[in-house]
Amino acid sequence: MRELTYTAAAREALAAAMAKDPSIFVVGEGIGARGGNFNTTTGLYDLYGPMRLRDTPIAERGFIGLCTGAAMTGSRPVVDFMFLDFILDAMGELINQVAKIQYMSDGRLKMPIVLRGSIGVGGSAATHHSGSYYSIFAHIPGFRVALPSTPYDAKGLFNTALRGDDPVMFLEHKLLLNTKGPVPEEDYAIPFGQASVVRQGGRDCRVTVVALAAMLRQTLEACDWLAKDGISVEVIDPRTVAPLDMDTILQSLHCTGRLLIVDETFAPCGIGAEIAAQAVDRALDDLDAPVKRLNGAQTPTPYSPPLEAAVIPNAATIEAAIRDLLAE
Amino acid sequence: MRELTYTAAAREALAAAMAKDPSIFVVGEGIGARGGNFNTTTGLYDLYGPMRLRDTPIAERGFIGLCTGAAMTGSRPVVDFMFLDFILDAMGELINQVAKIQYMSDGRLKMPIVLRGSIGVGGSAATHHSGSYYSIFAHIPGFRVALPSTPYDAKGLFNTALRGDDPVMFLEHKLLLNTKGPVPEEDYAIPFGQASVVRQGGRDCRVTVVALAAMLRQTLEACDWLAKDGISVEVIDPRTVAPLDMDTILQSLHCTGRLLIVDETFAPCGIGAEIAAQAVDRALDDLDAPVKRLNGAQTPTPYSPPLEAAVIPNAATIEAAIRDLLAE
Amino acid sequence: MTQTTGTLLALYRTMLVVRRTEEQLARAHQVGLIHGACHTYVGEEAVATGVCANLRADDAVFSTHRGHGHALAKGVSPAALMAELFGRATGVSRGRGGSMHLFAPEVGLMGTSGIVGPCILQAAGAGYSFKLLNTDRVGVAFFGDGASNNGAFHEGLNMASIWKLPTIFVCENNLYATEVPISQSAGNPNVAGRAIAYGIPGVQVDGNDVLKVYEAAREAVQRARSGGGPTLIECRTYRTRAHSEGMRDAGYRGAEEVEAWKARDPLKLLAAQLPAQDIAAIEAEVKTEIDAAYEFARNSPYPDPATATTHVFSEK
Amino acid sequence: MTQTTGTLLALYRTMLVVRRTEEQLARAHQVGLIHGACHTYVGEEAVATGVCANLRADDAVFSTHRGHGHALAKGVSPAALMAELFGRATGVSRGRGGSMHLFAPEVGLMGTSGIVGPCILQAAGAGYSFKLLNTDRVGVAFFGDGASNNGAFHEGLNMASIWKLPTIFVCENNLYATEVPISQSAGNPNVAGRAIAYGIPGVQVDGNDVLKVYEAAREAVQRARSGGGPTLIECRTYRTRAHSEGMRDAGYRGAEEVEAWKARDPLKLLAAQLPAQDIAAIEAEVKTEIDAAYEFARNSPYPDPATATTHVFSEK
Ligand SMILES: Cc1ncc(C[n+]2csc(CCOP(=O)(O)OP(=O)(O)O)c2C)c(N)n1
Ligand SMILES: Cc1ncc(C[n+]2csc(CCOP(=O)(O)OP(=O)(O)O)c2C)c(N)n1
Ligand SMILES: [Mg+2]
Ligand SMILES: [Mg+2]
Repeated sequence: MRELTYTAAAREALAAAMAKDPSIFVVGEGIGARGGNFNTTTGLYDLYGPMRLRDTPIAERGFIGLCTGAAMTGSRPVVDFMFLDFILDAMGELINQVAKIQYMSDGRLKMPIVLRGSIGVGGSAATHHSGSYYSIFAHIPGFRVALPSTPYDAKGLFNTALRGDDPVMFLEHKLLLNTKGPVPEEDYAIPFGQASVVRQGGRDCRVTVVALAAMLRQTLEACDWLAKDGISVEVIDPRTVAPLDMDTILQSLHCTGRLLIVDETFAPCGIGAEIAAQAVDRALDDLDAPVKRLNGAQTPTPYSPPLEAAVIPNAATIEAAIRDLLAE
Repeated sequence: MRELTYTAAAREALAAAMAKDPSIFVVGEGIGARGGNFNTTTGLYDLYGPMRLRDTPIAERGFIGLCTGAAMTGSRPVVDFMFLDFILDAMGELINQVAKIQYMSDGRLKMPIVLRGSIGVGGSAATHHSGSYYSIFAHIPGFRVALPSTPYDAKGLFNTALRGDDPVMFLEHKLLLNTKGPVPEEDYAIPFGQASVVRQGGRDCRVTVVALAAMLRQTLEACDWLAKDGISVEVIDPRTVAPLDMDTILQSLHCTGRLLIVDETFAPCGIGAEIAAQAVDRALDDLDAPVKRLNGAQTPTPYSPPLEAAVIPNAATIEAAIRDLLAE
Repeated sequence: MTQTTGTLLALYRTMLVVRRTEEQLARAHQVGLIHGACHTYVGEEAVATGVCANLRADDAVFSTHRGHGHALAKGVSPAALMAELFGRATGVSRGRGGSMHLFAPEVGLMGTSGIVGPCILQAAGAGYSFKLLNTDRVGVAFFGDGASNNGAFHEGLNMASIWKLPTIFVCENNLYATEVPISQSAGNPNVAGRAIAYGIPGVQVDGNDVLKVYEAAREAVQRARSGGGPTLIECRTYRTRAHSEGMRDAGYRGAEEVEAWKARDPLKLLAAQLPAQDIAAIEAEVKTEIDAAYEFARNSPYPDPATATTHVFSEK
Repeated sequence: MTQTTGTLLALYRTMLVVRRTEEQLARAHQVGLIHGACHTYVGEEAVATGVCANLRADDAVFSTHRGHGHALAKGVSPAALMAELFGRATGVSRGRGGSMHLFAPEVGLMGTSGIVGPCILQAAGAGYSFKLLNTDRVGVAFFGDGASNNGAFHEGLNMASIWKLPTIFVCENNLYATEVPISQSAGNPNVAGRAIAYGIPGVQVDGNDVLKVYEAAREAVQRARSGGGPTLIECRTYRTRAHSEGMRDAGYRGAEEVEAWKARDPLKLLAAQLPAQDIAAIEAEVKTEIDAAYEFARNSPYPDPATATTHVFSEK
């Protein structure tokens, strides 16, 4: 099958949607003629011009508030925010308005807004360009939160985001943007709330690992190493954290009896805590060992490479965590 | 002992601190001559004037950003934000700046800022005046998060907040503000990270309930009902969710074998998930039953009394949850 | 431009509906029929009335915590408004919102908000939609003087300017934000004058003179519909009741000041230009309507708690 | 007011230190010594230099993503700056920050930020502190034209105005925010003119003429120290390198425009007024300093990973 980068896969979905639906427009800094800081909109400005590819002032709260009003009045805005850190300035609009309008209007208004951009630690981007606040959005009622980890998922999940009527946080880990993978040319959509079993553990598998975003690749690498020692691991990528497909995780846990969640973001009140809490609520009898979480350190993100590397999990620490869990 | 309201208890701490330390100032809307929407500063303006009790424009991001700079340069700001919902507009300042300055400056700058105001569902305040986002602040490294549930705790925790050099979210549930309780006249401070065992379960107790903020009173009421049937419950109030005193909870769980967390806020990625996750990680062998969470509904807060009542736990639903857990 | 008596009577009627509805709400608040906050618009009726008289049902209004007047002037019925504040299923927001969360998209009332600021941005967004979709509809934001010091004002007006959005920004300058006078909260309390900072037209009008408001809004709406971009209208007005029902209304402003503004009551000012018997007829009509609305609201059922979590997302 | 030659030479020296440091940084970036982003200040040196020459070590500067010049002009050494961008333990932020997170409170560089906007508010906050604590210190914010469209500008300038804070707001208008020209992002691209909207003095100066900047800043600092409140200074200037090292620098602006600004290079403009042998001596001195700084930075150790989580809170 044809290979595309992660960014190109999402862009294909966007381009097709914009061709079909004239009510879609994109806002962001440098997403017009420049084609986006991450090439998210390359080529589209020439086709659709400034009304549909709108370079904005540096006013994150402003343009997200503007898009809220646009979504209430017949348009379908896509906010291309570059780094998630920037739109913390718009949290009031997001939590108080975007997430609540459908409910407060008793379903008479829709809120078809997609917010997309990069997250994650990597490349010495330092503390203002490394945030991944997906657990916060998963906490708040009213958001869909997608975390594609492959080009295939990027296209399929972006299609779903663009077709729904709900606010979607579409979060693209910066270390994945240029990764390549097979992407069908035809149109397809991956429903939200369907985890993917990325690596089947097989009959004698004794551990399930849930890994998110860039941690998936690290986890798969660790699994390759473990496989050499005959250790098999079942790996699950939830793909969306709101809704969260807990059933798929619990099915796997039922077979393996052990669960590790690998998440580069902060542990307290994070998605790993949620998965662990649901596991102990719904599957206590399946647990042959404590549920373990492997998270990034509870600290702002430092710049210097050795410091940066020290604050996130990697294949080696994941391998160790899996071995430790198997030893419990 | 003398009884004070919750608000008066915190005000006593503030007044004493301001008398001692001229670098403390308070900002907020109506906290000057008016004395605060919730009487948080009554009487202080007459003593200290506008430089230390500063009425602000409606610019939450602005005045929190201003206080950030003030805290970096020798002052000790107290932000009196009225309703937590309002300062979502300042999340960028809070998460990107306030929480990170000490770390980024390698400890050369301090960040002695106290953010205080009301949270919680109640009184038909509706969706823009009912938010309790403490789990979000507990997720982010760099914040202390206090949730006093009694006048005694309000004074003691506020004293600690005012004396430290860290950013503190001091969150006062609106249904508690006018409740009364014993408050010593002398000066005392309650360290952060020390849970309080509010109700001892005794030898034969088979369930631990962790309850936060206004849910504590509801839980105690439920316990009174259960006591009539000879059912004893151990009740723990963490008092701060960052740091979280998990040891006290686990000690209790070790004796009782059952754990329920009652939290009126949203379940996914909430503090209840964190407590459950730590329990299953550190105390799996102590668990005689699944860890249960009782949370508010996953929805924006409605206005009408019957709707509002339907979205938060109360003594009756807590009682039922405890009985269900005991039957597991 | 002089208006016909018919127009004047229609304006008067709208103002009276707002006034009488809110007087009824104030009484209802005293007897505990209203559950949460209740910010009345008494004294400011000319603003919503004069602006909305220039709007169509498909124009979009975004409002603030003090939104009863905007809702009524845009076409919400007094019955649906009262029922909302009483927390009933028949309320304009089905009892979900109360005083500060009024939604009636069917008449172009796109929402009021308990948070100061967002309406400015959302109205710009409606303008963006209407331009993108090639319609001649307009977006309107109503907001207070207090909101004009908020970052949303800066960002919203600037975006509307650079993209020439069909949006009208109506600042209801009632001189106070709760108890804080604008002279203490704004380095330059001349709100209309700040339009220059965004390169858009700004006008200041007597917000108690409904005809002045009507004229300014007419011009702004015409400009917006014809592609001329946004306008900032500052209406100088005054709320003659407390910030919110049940709050004190002393200490921060003098009785003299309040009385002087009451003497310039917008209804009185307009009534003076109209035949007394017409006024009386309208008064009687409106009384009947408000009485019926009150009965309707009071007798409406509360919403079913089973619906408390519906419509968080679009599919249910 | 005319300055002594000594003053002029000192200004020239500071500008040259900034220039040569950043040229070295640009080369270092090309060979991979810099790990993250690197926004140079080349072409804009007169602004930081002219402003900071009026400041004391105990005055507080808050800056932005393009902060090397502010750090150096405020007293950070080229060695500590370079080491920071190379991610070393000897860096001004101990390797925690890189180009966009420079902290040197000991010389009054209170922080630069990867987020556009906050510095404006924090400088107002420093002003608040200094006033509260009865000192004559001042707070200074440096920020770009792009930041002037952000809500932080509106809220920060307004608060500084109403509370007469000793704060100086320095807008470095280099005509672009990344690739977006200010004419497209601002309804009124005259930033200094917007001071009226806040009731404070606003001046526009040639940001490539260090003496003009120096003079404007001197006046503003005097006003601030003596209780006269804030000032907005707009410095018209230009960055002659790409927005950030490694980024393209074509398409959005013409070579002619860049050349015209290079012809007005702030160092050239000042050098023309100074004795050639003095310039040569400074050039030699600075070269030595920068070479040594580079060696120092390159040979400094990386921070110990065990320190990666210290100082999140005050007690450790
Ligand atoms: C962001 C935010 N901050 C604070 C409040 C609390 N509050 C409600 S109304 C009000 C005053 C509003 O003043 P203004 O904008 O002038 O409107 P007015 O009440 O005078 O109509 C304040 C501070 C709020 N609702 N939202
Ligand atoms: C809140 C925020 N939004 C977006 C960015 C991305 N960004 C970094 S620099 C920049 C342009 C800044 O322009 P200006 O303020 O004029 O400063 P200049 O780079 O021209 O010095 C942008 C958009 C950011 N850092 N912060
Ligand atoms: Mg007002
Ligand atoms: Mg610029």
